[in-house]
Amino acid sequence: MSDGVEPLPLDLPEDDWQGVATAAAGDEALYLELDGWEGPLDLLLDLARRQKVDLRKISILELVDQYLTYIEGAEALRLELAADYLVMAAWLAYLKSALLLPRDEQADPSPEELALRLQLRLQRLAAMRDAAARLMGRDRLGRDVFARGAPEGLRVDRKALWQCDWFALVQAYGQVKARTAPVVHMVRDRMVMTLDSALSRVSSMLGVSLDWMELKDFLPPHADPRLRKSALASSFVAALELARLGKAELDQQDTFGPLLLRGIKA
Amino acid sequence: MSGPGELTRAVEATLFAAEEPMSAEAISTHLGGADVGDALAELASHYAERGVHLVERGKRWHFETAPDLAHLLRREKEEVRRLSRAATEVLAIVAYHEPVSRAEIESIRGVQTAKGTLDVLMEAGWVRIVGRREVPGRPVIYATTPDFLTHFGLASRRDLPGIDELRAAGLLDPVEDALAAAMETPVTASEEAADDDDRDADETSV
Amino acid sequence: MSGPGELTRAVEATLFAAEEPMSAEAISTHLGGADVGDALAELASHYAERGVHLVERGKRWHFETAPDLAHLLRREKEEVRRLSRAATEVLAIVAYHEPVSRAEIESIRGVQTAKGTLDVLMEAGWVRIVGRREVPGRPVIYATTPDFLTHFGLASRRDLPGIDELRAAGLLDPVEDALAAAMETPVTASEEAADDDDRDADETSV
Repeated sequence: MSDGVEPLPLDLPEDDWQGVATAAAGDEALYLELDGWEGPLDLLLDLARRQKVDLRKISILELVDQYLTYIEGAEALRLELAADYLVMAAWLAYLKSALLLPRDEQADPSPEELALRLQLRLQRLAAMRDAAARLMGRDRLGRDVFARGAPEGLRVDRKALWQCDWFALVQAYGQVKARTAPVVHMVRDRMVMTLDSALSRVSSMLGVSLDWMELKDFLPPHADPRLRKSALASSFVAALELARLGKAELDQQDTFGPLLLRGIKA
Repeated sequence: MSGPGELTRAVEATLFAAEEPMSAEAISTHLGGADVGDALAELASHYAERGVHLVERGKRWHFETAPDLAHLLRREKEEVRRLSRAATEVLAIVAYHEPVSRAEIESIRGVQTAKGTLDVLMEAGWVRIVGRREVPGRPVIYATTPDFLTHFGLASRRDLPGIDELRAAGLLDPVEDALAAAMETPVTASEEAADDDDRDADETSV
Repeated sequence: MSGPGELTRAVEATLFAAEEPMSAEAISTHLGGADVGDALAELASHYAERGVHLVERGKRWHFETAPDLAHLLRREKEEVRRLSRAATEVLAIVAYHEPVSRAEIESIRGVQTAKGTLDVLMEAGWVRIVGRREVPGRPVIYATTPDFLTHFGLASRRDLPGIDELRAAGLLDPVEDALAAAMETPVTASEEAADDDDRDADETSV
């Protein structure tokens, strides 16, 4: 039930809060009221401290009244900037009425719990604010204490200790000599099928049948493997040539599939 | 009083010359592996009464001018970055609560924290991201650095002013824990699940 | 020995934090006009036996590392590194053919040789420049050093195995045939007599 009235998260960047005062240069009196607080919790904490009692003993009711009075007093709130202050005011008004009205056993969380939660949060914020002040008040390096102004600096120069052994040395020399020694290349005589012989072979075989035949069927059977490679290449070129001349047609169903060849009757 | 030993002189010269604070290990490495613990203690004690002190901050050692001479040495130009109030508060929250997520910082401050605020602290080298909280959303978590300790003259985080008292008073515990303790109502499972990061999503501006 | 006085400590801190050497007058001005002469003398004497000295140079004072510890400022760290394959080849060529110019090395290797490779060998102390070849362009010529012989355990360059010994060991053959070749090729006496220096004279003149 409290969810409906609990304030939404702030979605304003903090810088805008400083803007409350700075942007309204001409009308400081109007905007002064919210200047300097980092959100409603911060304002509440400041009000709580004015009660001049231990934060654990503050009167939440009194605090709520102070806050509401404050917000009412800030006549010309810039609504878009002060929305969360107003949301807090609404929530505090709800809290106040819940605290004063006869106890509703069903309320969850109870108003006492909400009040305690607010108190705990104020204590925690106050603790951090004090801690920040004490931290900033310490002797800070570069402000109160100083490091050496002109340190010489420490440098580590890495020096390579080169390693190489006798075997690596002579082996390297051997490799150089081996690599650069004159080499005679012998090209062996290879059996080839010339394009001319492939052309005459393929065209004569095409005359025999009108069926599709695989290209490899045109190759000389029982040939030496090296000759077979040459024959395949020559026969392929021969087939292309015959197709170009309109004497044959070629067909291949899929990539790298068997190449089919068929003669065309003139 | 006899003069300082060779090792002590070497440690003294090394730390005087160093551009950054050095850990005992780094000094030892620089000096060829000698054990420098005694030398550091001797130097710290020797310099304690002088105009320059040898101090240890977050396990790293450096020389700096004595704090009581601050009034003589403050420079005309303010070299130290002036932090906004928001930044000092965020820095304190990170230091006292670390590691802490942005949502946790915001829940303590009751206001959203501008992106730039944490950036300023990280750029100053005082805060860094140390990992992610293993809860839904895996938010990054922040902690202070050794440079933070150096800058603020803290030997370690235990030196943070008043940290023991704050801890004893439970003021470093989340509101939910304190609430549960105060009301003597056990925190229910569902509340606990929402605890770490989204804990205050709906009450950020309370 | 009682501790340093206030003025001495102030002078000490001022000089420590100063970014440049300071004259006595400048220090005095900084410290409200005090007479700092005695303090400077006291500090100089105090630091005389320490790892850091207070010195006056051209009327200006500053702290500096004690001269006997200056080596701490620039430490040398030795790292064992294996010579690269290219550098080993160049070293071998220099050893077998010295004195030899860079162009000659390249011609023997059949590959261009980076300037840095010869630099590494000179840094290692194994190769040095021994003069210039009296040919157009007067290229510098390189030779090995006594350190080279020491490092490789050689009494003289004549201890390097000759071409035929290399061949006998299979070091001249393509890797895959090395075993067979080494087992089949007998080394003849006349080939073994091949001379160290002029062995490759025809290859050297580029």
